[in-house]
Amino acid sequence: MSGHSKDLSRSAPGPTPAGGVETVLGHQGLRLEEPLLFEIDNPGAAGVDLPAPPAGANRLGGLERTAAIGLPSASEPEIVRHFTRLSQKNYAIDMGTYPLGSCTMKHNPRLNEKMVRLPGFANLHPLQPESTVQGALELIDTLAHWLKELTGMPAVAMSPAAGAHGELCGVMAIRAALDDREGGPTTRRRILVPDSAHGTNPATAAVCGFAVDAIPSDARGRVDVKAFAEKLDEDVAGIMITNPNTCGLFENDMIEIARLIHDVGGYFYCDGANFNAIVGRVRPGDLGIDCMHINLHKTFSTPHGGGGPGAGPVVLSDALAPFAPTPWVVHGPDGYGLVEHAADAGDSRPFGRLKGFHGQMGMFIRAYAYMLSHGRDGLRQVASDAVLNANYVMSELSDVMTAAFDGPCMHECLFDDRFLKDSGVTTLDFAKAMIDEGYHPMTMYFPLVVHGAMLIEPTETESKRELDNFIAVVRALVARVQAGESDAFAAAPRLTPRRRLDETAAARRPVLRWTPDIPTAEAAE
Amino acid sequence: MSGHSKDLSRSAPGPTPAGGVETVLGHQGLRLEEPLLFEIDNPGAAGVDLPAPPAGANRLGGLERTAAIGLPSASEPEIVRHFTRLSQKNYAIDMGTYPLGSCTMKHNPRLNEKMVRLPGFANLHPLQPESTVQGALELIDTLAHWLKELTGMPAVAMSPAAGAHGELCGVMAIRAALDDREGGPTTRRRILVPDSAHGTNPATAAVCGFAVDAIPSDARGRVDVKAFAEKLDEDVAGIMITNPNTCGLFENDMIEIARLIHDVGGYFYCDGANFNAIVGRVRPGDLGIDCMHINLHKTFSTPHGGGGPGAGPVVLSDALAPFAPTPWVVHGPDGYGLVEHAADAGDSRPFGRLKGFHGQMGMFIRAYAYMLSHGRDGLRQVASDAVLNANYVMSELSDVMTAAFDGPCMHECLFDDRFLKDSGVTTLDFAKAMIDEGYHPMTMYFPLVVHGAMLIEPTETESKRELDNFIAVVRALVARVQAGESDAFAAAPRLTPRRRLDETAAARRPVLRWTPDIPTAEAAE
Amino acid sequence: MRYLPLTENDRSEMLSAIGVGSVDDLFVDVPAAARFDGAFELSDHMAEYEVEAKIGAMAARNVTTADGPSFLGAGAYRHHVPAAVDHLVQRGEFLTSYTPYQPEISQGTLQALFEFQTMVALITGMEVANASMYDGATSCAEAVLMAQRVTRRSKAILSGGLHPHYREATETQSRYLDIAIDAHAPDLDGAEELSGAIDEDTACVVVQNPDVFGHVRDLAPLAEACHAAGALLVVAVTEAVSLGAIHPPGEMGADIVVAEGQSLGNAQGFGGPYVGLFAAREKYVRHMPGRLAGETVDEDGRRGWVLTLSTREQHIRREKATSNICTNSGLCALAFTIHLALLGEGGFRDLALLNHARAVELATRLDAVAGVEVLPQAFFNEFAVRLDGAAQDAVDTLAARGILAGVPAARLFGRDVGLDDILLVAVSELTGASDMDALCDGLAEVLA
Amino acid sequence: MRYLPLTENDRSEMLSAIGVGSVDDLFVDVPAAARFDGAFELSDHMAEYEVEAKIGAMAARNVTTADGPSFLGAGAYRHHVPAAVDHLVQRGEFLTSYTPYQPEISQGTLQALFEFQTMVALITGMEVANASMYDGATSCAEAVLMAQRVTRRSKAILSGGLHPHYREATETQSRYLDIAIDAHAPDLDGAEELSGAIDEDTACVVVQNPDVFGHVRDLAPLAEACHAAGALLVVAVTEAVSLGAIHPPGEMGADIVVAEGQSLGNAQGFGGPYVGLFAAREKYVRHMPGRLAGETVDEDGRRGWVLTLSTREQHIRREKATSNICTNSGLCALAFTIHLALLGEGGFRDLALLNHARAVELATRLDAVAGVEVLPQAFFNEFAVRLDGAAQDAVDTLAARGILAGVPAARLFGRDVGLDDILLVAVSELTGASDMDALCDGLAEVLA
Ligand SMILES: Cc1ncc(COP(=O)(O)O)c(C=O)c1O
Ligand SMILES: Cc1ncc(COP(=O)(O)O)c(C=O)c1O
Repeated sequence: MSGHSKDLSRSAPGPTPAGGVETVLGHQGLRLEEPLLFEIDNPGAAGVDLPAPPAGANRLGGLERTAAIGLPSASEPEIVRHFTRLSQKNYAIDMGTYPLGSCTMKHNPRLNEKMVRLPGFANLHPLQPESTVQGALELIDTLAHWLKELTGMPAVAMSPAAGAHGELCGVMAIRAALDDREGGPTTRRRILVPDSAHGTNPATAAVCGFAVDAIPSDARGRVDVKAFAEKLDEDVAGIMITNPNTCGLFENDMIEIARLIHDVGGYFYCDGANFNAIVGRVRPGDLGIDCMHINLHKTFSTPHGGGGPGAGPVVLSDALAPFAPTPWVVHGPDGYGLVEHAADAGDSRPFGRLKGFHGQMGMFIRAYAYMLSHGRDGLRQVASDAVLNANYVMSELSDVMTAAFDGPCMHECLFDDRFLKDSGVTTLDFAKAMIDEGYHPMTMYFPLVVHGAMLIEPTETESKRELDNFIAVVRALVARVQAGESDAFAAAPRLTPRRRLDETAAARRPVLRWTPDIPTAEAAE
Repeated sequence: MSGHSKDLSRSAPGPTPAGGVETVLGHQGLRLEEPLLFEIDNPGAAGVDLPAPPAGANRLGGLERTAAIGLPSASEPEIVRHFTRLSQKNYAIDMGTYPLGSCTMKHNPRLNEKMVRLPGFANLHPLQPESTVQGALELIDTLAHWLKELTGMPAVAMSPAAGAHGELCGVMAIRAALDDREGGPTTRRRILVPDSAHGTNPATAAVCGFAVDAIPSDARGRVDVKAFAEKLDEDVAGIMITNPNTCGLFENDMIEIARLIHDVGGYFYCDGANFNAIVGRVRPGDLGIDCMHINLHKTFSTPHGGGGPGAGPVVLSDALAPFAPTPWVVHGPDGYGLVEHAADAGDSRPFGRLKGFHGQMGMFIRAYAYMLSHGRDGLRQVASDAVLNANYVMSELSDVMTAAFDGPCMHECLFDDRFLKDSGVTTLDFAKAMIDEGYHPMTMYFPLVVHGAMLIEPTETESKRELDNFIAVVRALVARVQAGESDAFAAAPRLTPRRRLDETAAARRPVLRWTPDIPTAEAAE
Repeated sequence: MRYLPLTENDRSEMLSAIGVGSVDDLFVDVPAAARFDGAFELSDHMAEYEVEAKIGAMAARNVTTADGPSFLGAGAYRHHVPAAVDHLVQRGEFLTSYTPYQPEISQGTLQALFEFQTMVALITGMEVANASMYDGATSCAEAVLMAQRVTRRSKAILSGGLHPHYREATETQSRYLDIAIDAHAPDLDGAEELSGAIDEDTACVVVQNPDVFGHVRDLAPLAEACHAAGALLVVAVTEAVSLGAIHPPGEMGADIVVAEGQSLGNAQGFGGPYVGLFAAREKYVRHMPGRLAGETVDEDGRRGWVLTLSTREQHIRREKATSNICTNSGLCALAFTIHLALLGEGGFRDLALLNHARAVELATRLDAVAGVEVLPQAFFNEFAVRLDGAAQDAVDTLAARGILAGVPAARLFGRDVGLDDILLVAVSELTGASDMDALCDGLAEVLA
Repeated sequence: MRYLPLTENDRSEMLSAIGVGSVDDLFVDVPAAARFDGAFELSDHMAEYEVEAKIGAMAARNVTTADGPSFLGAGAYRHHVPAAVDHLVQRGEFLTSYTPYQPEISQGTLQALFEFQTMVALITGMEVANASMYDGATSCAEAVLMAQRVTRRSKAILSGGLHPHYREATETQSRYLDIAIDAHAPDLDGAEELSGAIDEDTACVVVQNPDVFGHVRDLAPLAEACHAAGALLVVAVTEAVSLGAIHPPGEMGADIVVAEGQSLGNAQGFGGPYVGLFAAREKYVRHMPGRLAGETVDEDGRRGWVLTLSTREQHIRREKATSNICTNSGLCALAFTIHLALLGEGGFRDLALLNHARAVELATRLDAVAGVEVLPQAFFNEFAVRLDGAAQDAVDTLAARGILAGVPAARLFGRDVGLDDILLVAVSELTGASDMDALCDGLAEVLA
């Protein structure tokens, strides 16, 4: 016979996968192996039909691409199957509880996906005449209104593409305001950042040219106000505080901190990634902050999409508003318009432009649909339920795990690894064991301020039934820890498409792309 | 703790699933268990928001529904997760080769799904004034033109909802034509149906009030023309022949059969379920048939959807065309219109109406998109590739399996179970073993004319690579049969969400719905 | 070509593996006279965007029920279908799978069907339901055939309030099966009394509730009359949402309930595909047409689902099957299930009451329009009105103004049968006050 | 509320399990002064169909590029995206998963990213690529920062052919990092000579190809000049499809290639989300910003993928990270990958050549219109034209007639900088002959 299975000889994985039995191609019932696109390449096949490009002189200036590019070729059926199979190797919110602390993995309403695909939005070019995009501009303006209302802030910059980009926007606005006040480059060189902060905070301060000065957390998991106050001087440009913070706690001293930082002439950046815990119940503007980014992909539920895209609008105080970056939407007697150039910005002194065009419109539409669906009443309920769910999980687990701090938490609850002490089981092992049980693990080893952190954020879109299941699973795992089954933990996960992967090898000799010459891991065997 | 996992106590399956390890809730990594909707019911939750129905007098005539209905309640996140998890327990064309003979499990183009959802079609009510649905009527009319062209037949009835419904349409037309010719209820009582026919053929003949007279297949897997000719007399209303037939073979004697049946005044029904093998290469009208249904959900790729819906338009000869059921589309100087009543049918004498409204419009749109995409050139290629793929599989497997008949096949190849003889492995076992290997089995035990039949229809949308993989797996399984591993076959499948299910128990004491009182299988344990 | 994976290279490799020179050699069994090499009057293959442009242009030549006020019903309704429904039914694992004959790898479809069957039984108030039929009309036809099997009697009485498509489909399917159809005249007043027509030959009486003119009636007396005579009561429902507000047929004594399920989960889509609901008393289950999903256990003792009682079906029983149906409306049934799951107990009831409240409002307003008379006293979300003029003319005039005013009864019953002045008007949760304004004002003008 | 699973009953059960009386008790840490119980100027929650109506009305207030002839480009392009792309990216397993930090249950996303990285490297002609940035403009800004890290030099030369948004984003991000930006004046003729500006402080030269006015240039001489001076050549590409027809930047000597990937797989969507491509020579990989998927093996020795070289990233390296980026454009990158996979080698080339052929046709025809002068000699699918009048006026007039004529250069560069008569005109495979007629006729009239 001439039927040679390429997959058998080349691209299929080894024949004895985890948690299964030996099969010819490595498939395990509905759990299917899938090679790389480049390994199913079939030159001459195609997933599109196009009219033949008409013959005739080209005007490429002699720079036609002639050599083979190396792209793989396959028909639509093969491509659909390839990506369907890949998708089945993922965990997702649509499959189960995704208690990844700090990430707000809440349900992504399907209506929002439908709205963003309306041809009246999907087919809009960003540089159409303003008269032809009045609906789009109105949507941005209305969303901006909601953001300002909910945060109690007077202005908002809509263009940042994600939380970190929003941080960039906010810290740049701070710097621009300082420069403006000082009539030249500011002499202030430091930004204060708590040690519990998300990595983007210090990274952002750094890319804005500031030195990062870490402030410690106190025993309650909050900013140590005394330590903070001691650091304050005329060299301080501002402070970046996450509230609720990454320990899942409300920073009770926000108002005091705001007063103190303002007293020395610095500005107050609030990381609003955790806004979900307080939306509709607390207006950050009432705390005295100067700016805050809002991850629309967290609080307002635009899907995470395996890593992005997101959107990070930044609300601004009156002090910072004049420095907001271009572009922005204006509303006048002739309808909506865009300010795209500093020259058209009137009294404003925009610090620049952060990205191409006007912002993450697709996320704006989804977030706006989400807001309309919930309304002011529903959004307040979102915060209440998010906090209730987190406290319920904490209360149901506190007798067997070790909560990092006392008192109620906000939208997420933090445990440390004291309960694993001397068990031979690490936070990592514990998390990997969750995977076999059908769960995405909690966030591990973050925040850095507690040992072996496990940060659990259920979100408000988990039902009590799902929480009870989750709790039962965690408790059963703790019981296994107590029973001394550390080997089983070390071996987890066993039931997944792949077991623990060798990250050290990956980093030591990075293979970041497929190449025809370099043998793949299997072929090398 | 108060966190009781209902799923643990009530609805979760037993703790030691197939091919996995013991877990708390029965989940196995990404393979997730899911209870019934009724078991996740949470009264008070809802997946919709609606304005409160205004108070005020109702006009329900005192027939308001007052008692609880018993529907389960849950929010959108829970419903999305429920059905996502359920979906993950299915095999599908999108996942892999689905060589189910007689079912034409070809790729379903995604464009077609997009087209059917265009608001200009999705939001059309079937009883709008004709002036407001000109595009829809044009589409039906154009699709009808394609069907007539491709089959070489002068007329087509569009309304049948599936293949079997098309058979009903065709046999009713035959009966109406006979009645018409005989000036009263026909005296003919028999319909001839080969023993290899699909079950719907005899069933249809019966629901049209005919007696079914089986004609045997000959040693070549075709209608035994001699036996057929002997049955012919004035009592015969017609014959139903599948071509290519269910053995995957072209009925070489079609033209002769047509002549013979017409000679005795009967009509020729052709089951066109297998039209995929010959589309663009053979016009069934050239064979002398009187009618043929076309499964748009096979040849023209409208998705099978886990069992339906489909569409089964029937092409008709001049002899039968006058009896076609209402409604149909007409095209006149004022545009397109519909004939919905016999009174408006002019010279036609429609035998009646087969269903509500005008037919399976959603399938028409998909089928038309499919036709346009392929064009006359592509459709011919479809047939060629379907036949090539089937012959390739047959040729690559014939040395280890036992082909039922000699010579090339059409779009599917048929094996019997001689190669399993004395191995202790049955056709069923062999098929179930395919499942563990990541494949949907071939059609088993059909057609009835060969022993332990295995009917393999790869379709044209399988690549050579996929075929080679499939062949490699089948060959490896045959090798295991030869190695005497019958126990492993008897135990298959082991890696699926459920293993072999007890069908006898299901039929003996049918549980066809959930009820709060009747304990479920697990709870009973 | 984008859906065809084989390349020329593959083809020639495969041909030589098979040992033939060309694909034509594989078609040797086709007699020369049957080979077609001529030219079809059809276009050649097209790019995806070309197909989109062509079909998009056809779609654009339609006016839709979402483009303006719309009051069409008569068996197909415009309801809001939550976005999650379409998202889920488009999952490849549901969309591109076959009938769940291999239960080990079809538990998703099977469990969903089991949930569907349960829901259908619950809303109709019946004991069991099947896994769907083509649509409401074919369900109705099959119900009559089933009643014949159950009772071994040959007469079926069809109410004059039955949707004409249901009546015609039933007449058509019964034609050659020794079933005498006694179809009653259109029952405009909802006052029809069928008990008198029942005799010892009567297999069943088929009534619709709400009927095609909108009347909601208590069927208990009729059920009693049927049962007293040994006949079955078949109840047809063309608007599944009505079951959220009206006493269910099962509790009024129905033996078989057939319904159109389109309203839940499925688009109007110019008439199809829809989903026929079919529910019955449990004792008749072995006479039912169509597929049934049932609960069982697997080899490891774990709960699972299979298709069951297949000995009723054509693929096992052939000419002795209860029906010739094979492919049904699986995916539409799934959409129905998901939509009803999203609604839940409270949402389904609220939706129904909301529909009814809108209808009450419209009826009140239309009654005040000169030349318009609302006929039913009791109705759900649709009712017949008598116009001072031809309904078809009014509909055409208003259509030209962008108002889809309803379905002229003559469209269903035919012209000149005394119903030319009758218009069927339906509302839903999507009907707003301004839509009602448009209709009332429009009719007032047209009839003035 | 439909997205909130907890019922009142659940809430009170949970509160008592926690041991508090009300949810307010869980907010004890919020100072009284910070609790807001006032009224927001916002609406209450809405039914899904109400939201749809409201947002649908906003969508309907836009004129789209599909409604008539459209020639807009300048960094965002209207291409046909095959339906399979959107189908696949909407699968919940892709849509609703997080960054693949748990590789055991993220192999789908990781393998797709590895494929994406490979494709980006192939089409740009580079050695490695990352897993995406926000968009082309931010990629460009990050490239300059990376060049500074690699070369430890502080000057960046920006070509006058660089898209102004890219220039501005780069200027903005560099502002506080001791990077001196030497931005050259708009290079209308594509004749700019930057070699002379390179000195020993120069970290990089950034050029766009095709440039914002459409000029396609051979970058090899500039690359040589850069390398001779120890500087990097950064090439920006705003139209990814051009890489199917034009000699890739990598082969002309680029050290970093940044591009906007929107054209493949992603809707125009009024400007975002898009996907920034970022490719570089392998030796610089540890200086790259953003995530990287890499190949490795699992405990059983089977091939798999992980995020790797994370010590460059903020979550590990904090203030020493190569960038502050965290969330990127994952799903847009997936859409890009699927679209390019569907195209394949042949389709990608054909698509590019088809685009080019349409542009050649339009250029020829526009050149024949009085008052219109096509500027570039060599171009891909877009080119600047000089009009006998203000481009903005022409665009506004034609917009009123349903023609989206292109992007006035002044829209990007600002008014009164000498470009008011310049219009950027783009075509694609979707531009038909009748569209070109409309533009040529329209411009002829406007300029007459
Ligand atoms: C506390 C906090 N800040 C900032 C960010 C960064 O947001 P993004 O990923 O949208 O850039 C995150 C995201 O994980 C976060 O959790
Ligand atoms: C040969 C044959 N005839 C008829 C049918 C019936 O078609 P449908 O299922 O569409 O009713 C089938 C479907 O499986 C078939 O294979």
